[in-house]
Amino acid sequence: MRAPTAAPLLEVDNLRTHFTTPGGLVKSVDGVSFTVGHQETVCIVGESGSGKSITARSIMGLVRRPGRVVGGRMNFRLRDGSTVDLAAIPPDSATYRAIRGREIGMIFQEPMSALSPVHTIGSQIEEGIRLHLGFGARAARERAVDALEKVGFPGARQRLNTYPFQLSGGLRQRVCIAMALACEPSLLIADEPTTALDVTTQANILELLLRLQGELGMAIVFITHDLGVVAEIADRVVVMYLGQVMEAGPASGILGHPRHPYTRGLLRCVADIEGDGLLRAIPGIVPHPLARPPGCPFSTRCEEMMPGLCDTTAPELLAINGESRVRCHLWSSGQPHVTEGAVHG
Amino acid sequence: MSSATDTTAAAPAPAVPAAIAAQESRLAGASEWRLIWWRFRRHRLAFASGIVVLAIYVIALLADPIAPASTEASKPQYTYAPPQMLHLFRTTDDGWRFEPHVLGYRVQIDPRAMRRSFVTDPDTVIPVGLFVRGDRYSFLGLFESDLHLFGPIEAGQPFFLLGADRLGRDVLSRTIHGARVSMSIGLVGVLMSLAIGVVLGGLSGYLGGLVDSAIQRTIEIIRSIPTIPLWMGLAAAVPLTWHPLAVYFAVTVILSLIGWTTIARIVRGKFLSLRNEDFVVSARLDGASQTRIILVHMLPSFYSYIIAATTLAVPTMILSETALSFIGLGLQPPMVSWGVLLKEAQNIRSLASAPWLFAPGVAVMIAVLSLSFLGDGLRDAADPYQK
Amino acid sequence: MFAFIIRRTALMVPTMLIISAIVFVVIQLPPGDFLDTLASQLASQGEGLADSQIALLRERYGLDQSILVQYLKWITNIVTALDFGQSFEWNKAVLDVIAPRFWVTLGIALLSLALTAVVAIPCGIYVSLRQYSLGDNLATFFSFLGLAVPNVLMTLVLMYASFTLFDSNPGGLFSAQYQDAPWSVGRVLDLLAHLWIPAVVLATAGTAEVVRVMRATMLDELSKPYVDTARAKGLTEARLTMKYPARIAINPIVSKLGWMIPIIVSSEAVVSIVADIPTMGPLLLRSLLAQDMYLAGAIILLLAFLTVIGTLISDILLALLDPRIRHAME
Amino acid sequence: MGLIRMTPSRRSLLLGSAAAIALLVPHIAAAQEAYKEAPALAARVAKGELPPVAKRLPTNPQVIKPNKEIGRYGGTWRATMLGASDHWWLIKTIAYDGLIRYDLDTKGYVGNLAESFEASPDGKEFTFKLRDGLKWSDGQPFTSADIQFWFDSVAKNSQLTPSLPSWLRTASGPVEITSPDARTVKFVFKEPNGLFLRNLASNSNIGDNPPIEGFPKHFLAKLHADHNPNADAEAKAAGFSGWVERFTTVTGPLSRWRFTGLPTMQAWVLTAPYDDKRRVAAERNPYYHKVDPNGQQLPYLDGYDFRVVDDAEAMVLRATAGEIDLQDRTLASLRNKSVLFDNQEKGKYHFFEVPQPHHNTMVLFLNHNHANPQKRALIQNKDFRIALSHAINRKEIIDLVYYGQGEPWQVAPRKGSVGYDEKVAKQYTEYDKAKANKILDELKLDKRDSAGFRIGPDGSRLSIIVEAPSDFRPDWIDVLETVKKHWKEVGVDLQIRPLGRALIRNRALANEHEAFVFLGNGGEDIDLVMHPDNFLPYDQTGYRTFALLWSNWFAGKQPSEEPPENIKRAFELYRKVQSSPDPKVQGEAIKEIVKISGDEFFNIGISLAPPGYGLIANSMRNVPDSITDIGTIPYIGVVKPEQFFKAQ
Repeated sequence: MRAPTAAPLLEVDNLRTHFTTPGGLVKSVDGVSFTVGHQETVCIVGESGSGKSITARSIMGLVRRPGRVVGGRMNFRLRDGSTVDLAAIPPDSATYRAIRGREIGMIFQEPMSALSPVHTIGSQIEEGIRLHLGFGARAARERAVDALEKVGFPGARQRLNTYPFQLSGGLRQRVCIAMALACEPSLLIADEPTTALDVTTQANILELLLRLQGELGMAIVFITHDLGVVAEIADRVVVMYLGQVMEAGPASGILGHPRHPYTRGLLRCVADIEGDGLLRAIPGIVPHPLARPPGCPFSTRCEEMMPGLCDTTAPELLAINGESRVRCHLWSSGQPHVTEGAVHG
Repeated sequence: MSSATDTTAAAPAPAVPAAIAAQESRLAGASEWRLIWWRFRRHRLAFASGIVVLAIYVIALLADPIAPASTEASKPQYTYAPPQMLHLFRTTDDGWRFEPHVLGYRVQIDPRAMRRSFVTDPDTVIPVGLFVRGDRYSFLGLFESDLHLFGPIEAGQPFFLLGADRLGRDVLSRTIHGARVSMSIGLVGVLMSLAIGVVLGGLSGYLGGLVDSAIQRTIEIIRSIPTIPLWMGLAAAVPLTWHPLAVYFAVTVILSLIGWTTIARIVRGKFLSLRNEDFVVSARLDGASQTRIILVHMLPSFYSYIIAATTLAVPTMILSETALSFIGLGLQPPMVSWGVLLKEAQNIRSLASAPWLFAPGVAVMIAVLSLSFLGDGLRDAADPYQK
Repeated sequence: MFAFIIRRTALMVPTMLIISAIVFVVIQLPPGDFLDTLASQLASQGEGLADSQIALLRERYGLDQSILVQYLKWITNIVTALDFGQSFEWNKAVLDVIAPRFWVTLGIALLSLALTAVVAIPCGIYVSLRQYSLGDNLATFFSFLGLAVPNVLMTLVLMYASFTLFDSNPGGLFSAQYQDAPWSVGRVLDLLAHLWIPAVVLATAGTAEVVRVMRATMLDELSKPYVDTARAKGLTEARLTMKYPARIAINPIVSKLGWMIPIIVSSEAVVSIVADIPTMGPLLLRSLLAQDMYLAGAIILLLAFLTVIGTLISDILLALLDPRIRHAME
Repeated sequence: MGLIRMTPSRRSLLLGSAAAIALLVPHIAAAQEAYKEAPALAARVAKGELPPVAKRLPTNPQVIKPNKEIGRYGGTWRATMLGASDHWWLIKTIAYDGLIRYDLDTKGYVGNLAESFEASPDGKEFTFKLRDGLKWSDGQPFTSADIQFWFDSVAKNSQLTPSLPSWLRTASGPVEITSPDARTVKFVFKEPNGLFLRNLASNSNIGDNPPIEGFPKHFLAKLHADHNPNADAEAKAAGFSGWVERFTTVTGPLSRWRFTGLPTMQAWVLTAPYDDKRRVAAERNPYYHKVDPNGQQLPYLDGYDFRVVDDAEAMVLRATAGEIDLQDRTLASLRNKSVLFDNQEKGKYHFFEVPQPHHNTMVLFLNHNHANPQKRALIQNKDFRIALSHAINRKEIIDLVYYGQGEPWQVAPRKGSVGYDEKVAKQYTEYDKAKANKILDELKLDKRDSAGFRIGPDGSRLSIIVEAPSDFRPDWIDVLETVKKHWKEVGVDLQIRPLGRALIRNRALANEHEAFVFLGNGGEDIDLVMHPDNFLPYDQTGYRTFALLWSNWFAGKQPSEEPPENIKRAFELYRKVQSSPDPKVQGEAIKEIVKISGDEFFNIGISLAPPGYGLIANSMRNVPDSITDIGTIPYIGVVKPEQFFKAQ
């Protein structure tokens, strides 16, 4: 995990992506900010419905109707050094399409159906290459073989003409990765790529991603709900809940001594080999998006909820000792707020 | 390892808006049919079509009282009479008042052109009302009556909202009576075809292998059997004393024995794709018998196809009735059905000077359209995979 | 794949034989035979056909033998000498009667298939992209309208309209001056001017089905993740829709393609009668009503052959289009 | 028959000029060089393809007096035909030239291919003198050998003709035909044959009236085994099963229209045959033997072009588009009259009248030999039939279905026919419900069931099942529906069964029928003599068989039953009509048959058949305003289509 270089590759500032549904306006992403440095791995973690996938899709401009990016800025530094605000460009415009696949690659959760069942894996990989790099058929084919070998796909040249349904989940995910990285983008967005895989394949894929990050010098935005994965690969972590960032900061800080009660709750859910083996879940369920609790969104499930404060006024996201930020009244003055009980370190 | 499980000590969930909570709890408890009904209701177009279909069947059932005149009531002086406008208000010297009426005709016979020409006669006013006395009929064989929903207050007056045909019979009444035959005569045949189709299609799709190829080849053989000679042969084999309607009914039932091929092929295709779905494999692993798997596990997952196929088989039944009448098989005059009425209207003479004779054609269109939309809506509503 | 084709073609022979036997018996089902129809037709024109005359003709046409003998003679002639027998009505070899009409029928069938494809497939795709929009409802309405209007009625109305509005008489295949003219651009245009009505009428019936199937499969496919993968590659919306979901949604349409030709041929009879086009439909209908046995039998055998071939072609097309099925076949 | 029948034009010419033979000679001589021919033929003569017109015409060509004016050459006769077997139209319009022809003006027979003919006083011998120099359409001479070839090799050959047509036979044996010389043909019968000339002038599209002048020996001999030993082998090589099949296909009454190339004596030679190319066309016959008074070789029209359609509606479209020159068949229906009437200007046509020979719009035949004895007794009861007749309101039917045209009429010949009898025509046509009810009550049919219908002799509802053709004369179903309403008011339940014609015929010939409807044949003399089957129970066609067992008794077939005396008397009279050559004797016999039929009141008639109509283009000339549809005679052929012509 390297220190971030000077200017960040991607700077997301107060991103808002809302969905107009028959039941009312759903604010899936409600003012999310974070930065991604060059060759840095940022993990966005949270329960389902926290808006982490929508955030990833918003960056890639893949938000489906009736969702739309309604506010905020997403400054992204292109290869040629210039910076562009992704939030300002219409998703279906030519400029955005030139970025997708060329500057930013993306892989998805279900390898089972992430590839077209009726096209060969070769043709699906070559498509991006020919589109962005203007290669001829032969050159694109070579580039595809090269990409597959880079992702450790056995016997790449011979199996270019095989179909996805002939491959295992892990191999299909490797094809997806090869496809996303074929044009050597500077940022890879991975939306829970390993959730559907068994543990050993998951480990191989994570190890592969780190290796590729090193070789290609690319940044990774890794969406997951699995803190174990975060621990393994994350340089920095962003914890989201109900469309907002609860806590963000370097992985070591967040995992070592989580400040926000929600982060602490999540960490308690991870089975600790040495621990007493008793898993303790966070009580209650994630509120319905149309029924956001007043004040702090987590107030309804927070064991340290301070009545009168947490359930009335929403805490601000405040910076703490430089790199970390937390959104909790416990830390509202920037210092650990001592409660009657123990300091939650 | 998401933490969606409840625990006892949880603080009370906030007051989620009543409507949503209520809906979610009801959804959880509702049976599949109720689910289908709710989703169907949301499909506005299909719901409206459902109402239209229901209305057609009610009219067909109560044809006698609803139709202003009986099918045989022919009035020589009104052959090919054009439709009369229904006026709701009458302007008399003391202002206008609500009095629904139609205007009478002035008739001249032109023997050289073999027709009667009609001019609306503004001074003969024929008052019209609801629940009037008219031609006698036996209501579903239960009792005799001459009460009609609407019609001329003074019985016997010319009342042709949709004009008259070549024997001076009211086209509206005959179209209404035609509905009774066209919408029902083929139903048993259609249902039988469906039953056979689902069973054979299911077996063919589920068992595969030899059974599948045998059934597919049988389908190919059956599909190439010409129905026309069957019609001619069966219609001639039936004894003369049978009423023509009974003959038509019997033949449609017999023909349903070869009418199941289309639905069988659809069901087979669906079964093939469902066969190796996880829930089927697991049901097999649980030791469920094959018939139980087919009926309990697989069938519910495509009620939508069966429902849609049923509702879409009815329009095909109606349309084939009209085609059969056109080539001179099936129902013939003096029977009254949409097919027969259309056969009599489908000529240049009617198109040129009596276009109102095509009212049954419009009725066929409305029936087929609403049934198609209903079928489509039901398919979407009953499809568990539909979002 | 090749083995599959061989097996299916081999299987075709018994199927065709069984079909020919059943069809031969079914055609004879109605009471009496061709000579009775001829006699009754003449009798209603005030002509009596002497019994001796009927007996002679019956013996010459072989109608006096048992059905089995007739069938065996008929089948052996077909198998050995490709001789489908004589048409009683036309006094000509059956093949000579069918041949010219077959090409016109094929022409109309392909024309209406093309019309259906050109109209229904894009409409099906559009409708799935704009679900529940005005466009969706309108397109579905018009495609169902095509299904809802009885073919005979629509043909008649179109014929009459083109007669009163454009003053062109659309009946028949060619207008008078092109009747025997050599093939030229003018003649082709004239042919199309006469064929557009049956083609449109037949196409409307097919459109409703295709639009509905396309819409349903497209809706399923559009929600699949591989569509997002394609978007993530930077493809334009139009390009990715056509290349991926539409490609898969085409499969059920193509699989039904094989069956379309026999369906169109049997449903175009009434349309061609009204539009007065010399296709196989009216010929089949006429020969069945008049029990011109060998002619009817030959046409139905041809249709059966088209159905069997059609099923095979659609299965092959499906395998070509969908690797999963092709894979399952090995 | 007596003396040689003179063509009217020649007699008036002779009487008019009152000159001696001398004057006659230059006429013939002058006419010879002065013959003119159609421009198309003149061109072919110039190219040497054809001999000059004088050589093509017989020495004494038949001079045809045009109906109105001398015509000009050019133009084709356009019309439409329906479906695959509409030969009736061809045979009645363009295949009418036989040895003799029926002449409308004199209502008698005149020589045609025969220059003259003579019948012996006893009606057994008929001698015909062919025109000298007659030629087939391919230029070969037409002589008595061609007639003899037909008789010896075709008529008498049991393989080709299983049994000689009925009109060439008498009770005691078939006709003998001899050709004393190239231009003379003698027909000798063992008994007088009263209907011979009438049949000779008739034609039909089936074996009964073969076109005996349509068998060119020079063309057909090589197809015939008697004349060409390897005819059989050649036939098989050409794909036929044998020479018999090939010969009958080429010369068959229907199948001869399926091919071109057979030489003919008609005005036009087939160029596009009646196969499924949907067009029957012909060009003028260069050797046609007729000229107009100015010496112009006929026909005026270049040819005909009949398009074959599959649906009658296509005919209406073509008519209104002005593509029809002269046609009545199928197109001129009751239903189409108003749309055709409205489009007269657009189609540039007008109408001509086609008086029907039928005496009735519809006749209700009841089965007097009904299989069920109780029903048979009831039907055979004359009062029952009288009651049914009185119950029908014929005035309403005439107004409703036939637009007020016609008058109530029973099964009886028309006015002007020899058999006309006012009483028989009008008996029991008064609409009198009370009388009908009274009669039915007296017949002990007074008990009624819940729906108001009378109870029949077998205890069930008194119903009559009437079979009506579903594919012929749609107006009959309308008439039956109205009669059903009328009979319901007197408690009789009429059940209508619409069936295909073939099925009705099969049931009738198996005596499974109860009642059916059909045309009222035999309204005019010409038709009455040939079709007296409305007036006596003899009918083998299956279409007017209202007493099969009696009919079989007369025809000597089984199953049969001896008819009552009155009917036997009628059968005797019918045999007399068939045999006696003397029209007066025939007339008396017909009168008595009609009287018996009136007394018996076998069947119930509805109304006098109103005249039909036909369509004729404004440019067609020399076509009479009324063409009577006379049954077996080529009714359009007899108005001499060869002198039709098209104005500019």
